[in-house]
Amino acid sequence: MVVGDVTTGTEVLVVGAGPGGYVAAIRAAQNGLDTTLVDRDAYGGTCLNYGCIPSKALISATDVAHDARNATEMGVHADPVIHTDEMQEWKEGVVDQLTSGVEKLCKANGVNLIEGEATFVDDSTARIAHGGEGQGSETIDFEHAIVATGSRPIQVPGFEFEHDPIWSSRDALEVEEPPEKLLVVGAGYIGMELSTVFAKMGVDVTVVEMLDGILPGYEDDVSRVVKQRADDLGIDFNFGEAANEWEETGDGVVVTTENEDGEESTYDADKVLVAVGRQPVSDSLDPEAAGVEVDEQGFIPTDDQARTNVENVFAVGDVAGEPMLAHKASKEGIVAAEVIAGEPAALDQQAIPAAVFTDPEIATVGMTEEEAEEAGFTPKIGEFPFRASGRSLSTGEDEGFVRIVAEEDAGFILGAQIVGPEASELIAELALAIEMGATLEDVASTVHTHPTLAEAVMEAAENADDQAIHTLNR
Amino acid sequence: MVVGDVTTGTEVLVVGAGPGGYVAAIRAAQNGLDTTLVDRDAYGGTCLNYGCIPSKALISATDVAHDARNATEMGVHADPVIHTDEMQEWKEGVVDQLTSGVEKLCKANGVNLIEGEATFVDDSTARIAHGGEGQGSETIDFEHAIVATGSRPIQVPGFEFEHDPIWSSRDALEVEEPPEKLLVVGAGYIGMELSTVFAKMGVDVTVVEMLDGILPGYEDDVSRVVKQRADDLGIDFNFGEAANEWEETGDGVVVTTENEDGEESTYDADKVLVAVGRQPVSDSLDPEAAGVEVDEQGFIPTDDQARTNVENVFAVGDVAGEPMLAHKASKEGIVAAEVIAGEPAALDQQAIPAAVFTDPEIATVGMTEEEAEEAGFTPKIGEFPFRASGRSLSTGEDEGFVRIVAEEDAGFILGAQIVGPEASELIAELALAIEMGATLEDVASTVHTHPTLAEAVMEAAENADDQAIHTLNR
Amino acid sequence: TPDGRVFAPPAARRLARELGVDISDVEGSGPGGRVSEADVRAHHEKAEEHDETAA
Ligand SMILES: Cc1cc2nc3c(=O)[nH]c(=O)nc-3n(C[C@H](O)[C@H](O)[C@H](O)COP(=O)(O)OP(=O)(O)OC[C@H]3O[C@@H](n4cnc5c(N)ncnc54)[C@H](O)[C@@H]3O)c2cc1C
Ligand SMILES: Cc1cc2nc3c(=O)[nH]c(=O)nc-3n(C[C@H](O)[C@H](O)[C@H](O)COP(=O)(O)OP(=O)(O)OC[C@H]3O[C@@H](n4cnc5c(N)ncnc54)[C@H](O)[C@@H]3O)c2cc1C
Repeated sequence: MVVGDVTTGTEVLVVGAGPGGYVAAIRAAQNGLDTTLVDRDAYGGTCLNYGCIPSKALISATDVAHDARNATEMGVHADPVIHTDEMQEWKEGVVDQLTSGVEKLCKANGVNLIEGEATFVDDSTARIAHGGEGQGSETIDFEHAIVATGSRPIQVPGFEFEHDPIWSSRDALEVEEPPEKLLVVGAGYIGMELSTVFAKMGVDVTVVEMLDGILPGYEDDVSRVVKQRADDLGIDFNFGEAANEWEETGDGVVVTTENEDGEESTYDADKVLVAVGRQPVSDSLDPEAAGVEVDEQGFIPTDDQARTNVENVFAVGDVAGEPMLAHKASKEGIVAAEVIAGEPAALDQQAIPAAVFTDPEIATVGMTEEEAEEAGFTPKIGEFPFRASGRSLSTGEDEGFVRIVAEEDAGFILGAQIVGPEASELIAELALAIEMGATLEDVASTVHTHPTLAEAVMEAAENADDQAIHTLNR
Repeated sequence: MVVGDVTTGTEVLVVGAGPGGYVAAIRAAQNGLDTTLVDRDAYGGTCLNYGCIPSKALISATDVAHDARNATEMGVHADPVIHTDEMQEWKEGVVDQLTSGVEKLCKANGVNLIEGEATFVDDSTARIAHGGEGQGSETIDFEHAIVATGSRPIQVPGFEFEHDPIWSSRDALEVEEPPEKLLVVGAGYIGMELSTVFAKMGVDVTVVEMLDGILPGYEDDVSRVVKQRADDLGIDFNFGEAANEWEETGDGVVVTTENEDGEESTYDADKVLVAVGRQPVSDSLDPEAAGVEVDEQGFIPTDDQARTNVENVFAVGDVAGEPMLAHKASKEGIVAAEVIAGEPAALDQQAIPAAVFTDPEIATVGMTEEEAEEAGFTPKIGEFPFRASGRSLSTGEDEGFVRIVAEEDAGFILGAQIVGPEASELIAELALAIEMGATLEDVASTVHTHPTLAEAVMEAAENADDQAIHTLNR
Repeated sequence: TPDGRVFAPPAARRLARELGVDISDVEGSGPGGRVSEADVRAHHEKAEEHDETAA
């Protein structure tokens, strides 16, 4: 395909090369469709460049230092020093390896790649403006389009990211020299993950959150385990306060917050990380020009085939609504690509797992007990605490638990909540269980390797039927 | 129940309090049976006291030191020092917590506990000799017996464990001061796990193995990954050699080995760990007195209800045959207890997973490609290398792969082999997949959290159908 | 089930779409009425036979 100031054509135009878009493009090409993927910034989108991957890299690296520093009980004495510049270099290497991998995979699968910003002209044409001065633009005709333009961080009025001491998560992930004092506005998953990273780097971290606890949306006994560990790390929490304004002082800033009653508090800090959520990027593409509806929040509504109100235009990933998660984006991308290829695909998954990479991790899938009740089920609950797990104790990570929610009649598994070591990995078995329509008995009868954390999943299933071996059944 | 020099009675007598026996006893009691558990040594058996748990504790603790020592690339600089005595103390604490937990769980479930050595008198009576002088003995009548007497390490002639410099795995796990030079005889899983622990402690480790590679029974490309890492750790391997004799020198020993051609080699060492396999403990109980058959190797043959040739006598765990694994012992224990309680239980599992806790870990379940062929299937293979996983790269652990073996027609999953980070946990999803009769499509369609290692399982399933996103499909 | 949920593995759900079968009409032979691929196929065949006899 010739890229220039000419009109070209493609069967599938994918806009945005994040985990929604690049996965859609690869699968479309695998299905024999002539596919073009355009991005104005970088292969891999937010996730690989400024999100999932860099955050997890810093979490792992600071964990190595933290674990070594706290292993005297195990007989390991170390006084690790962190060189943030080297850590950044390593992280960049990881990101580069993955983003160049994405580029290679796209090419190997025959996807046409274009760098530039796409805007819809109508429902079968887009204009692509190439970055940089005098780079020109091109027009591209498409049979189908997949919008995968992602999301951006929400700004707090007065705390716009262009001011140097005010950081977005992206700025925080790129820091070469950690500040002495960091104020984090927002205790959602991004705020909590990054607070933990900086606390483990030795930064004095204070968190301000409008709501009355961390990680809204998670059950109290789940988030409590993470809050406890964060307290132990020395993170200082202030709930029920909204960031109001900030002001430069001699060598840093002072931030003023206000609570419900209008009472103000002030916090000194060197930098302020604002992590109060993300909002869809639908404006960049002018979806209306193609007749694509956008809702009040900026999301593009889609059906269970990832299709928008316009027959040949699909939307996937963060721009298509909650949950704004990379694997949800990829799943939608795959379904959109298969639907376009004429396959009987649909977003028919029973559950989308989610993980928070705090210390310890949280991972959930499907329904909570409350949600199961609301859906009309009579829930049956099984739990297993990691402190009763041989594997947990033998790794020195024994906080948290596995909870399984099932329905009473046949014991079908409806959901699970895990907080504890490797929660993000352990949830995979339960996601499969839910998709398969597995029962408590199915999970309980499956032989689980000893000693592993996964045994806790089996024991939680047994516990629901009063048959756990390593915990008392209630 | 009165314990003394009188005859008492019990519905179920369980001999041996390892993961086979104590689990059987708890489940029998949960099913309302009057149950008595007897052990001559310690609650938790080999596994909790001298096997799975202490080995995994030392692996975790030395890993923390090793990871910190090798994290300069990540920007973490540390020079950890290991205090083996403290490490032992911590490990003992973990073991104590778990073994006292087992005791409590038995009591809480109403299991009667007796310390002593049991011997069958006939098929409904056993004599229990209490340890220590003048402790006497008692006779116990049983309706059903479950033999769970476990296994012991095989001795190499001339290298009996009573000689101080000759270590069993148990001796090795209890070492307060690591030797400078350790010779390990045997490169099976116990030899390899412990060689890794000692190498990470800074010990100069040499391995001598009769066969021509490490970890017999695992496929070459699986064990190669572990061998490579072991080489990097400085472990020196010598294959095709059998340990012949040893002799004390001034400050250590010299061991002579012989190869097939009768050529001798000699090795200096401070200690010699002999880890050449384990053999069943069936002699301790005099099974013949109850009419229970024992095979030539000392195993007690059982049927799919864990029943021996004698109607009311069951055998579970290592004494009942391969695979000699804790979770296989527990599964058999549960089935025996349920069968005695009149439940329709059976050892009907499709597959028993197994893990080796080397660096990196290996975990397998079900059939290899070769085994699938031998069983008459046309196998379909899917693979995913960890170096293409975002989670692997972002933790700095990117060696190894996931392989899934399925049958061609419907894509039913038959087996899986994983070598790499957290392999022991990742195998759980595949064990459930096999038990559920899941297909490649079922695993591939299940949404897997990003970024996790478990995504590699999904991608391996996709790869088998030429649909992987993050690796080239063959 | 209360929320109209059908318990069936992904492969069975996909097969139902492929054959144009509404999976909530299928009687499941698995535990608790879990629907398998074979159940979907059987339902489809029965429906086709029925269509043929009707026609
Ligand atoms: C700090 C942080 C940590 C996170 N951690 C996780 C995690 O651990 N797990 C997880 O699941 N999710 C995580 N997320 C969320 C995850 O990054 C997003 O859900 C995911 O990136 C969404 O993918 P997407 O393809 O929809 O959009 P994006 O990844 O945002 O990609 C959109 C792409 O579209 C391009 N684009 C936009 N408009 C145009 C246009 N008009 N023309 C051309 N190109 C355009 C952009 O340049 C961008 O590359 C994290 C996010 C952040 C910020
Ligand atoms: C170093 C090492 C590491 C290991 N790591 C793992 C691992 O990671 N994962 C895994 O699955 N397996 C592992 N194993 C194997 C595991 O320990 C065994 O498979 C497991 O312990 C078998 O359980 P069991 O109940 O059959 O027997 P055991 O655990 O051996 O228990 C048998 C018990 O019976 C008692 N007994 C014997 N005879 C009598 C008698 N006549 N009267 C009264 N009591 C008696 C003994 O005192 C003992 O307590 C490891 C083994 C070793 C040595």
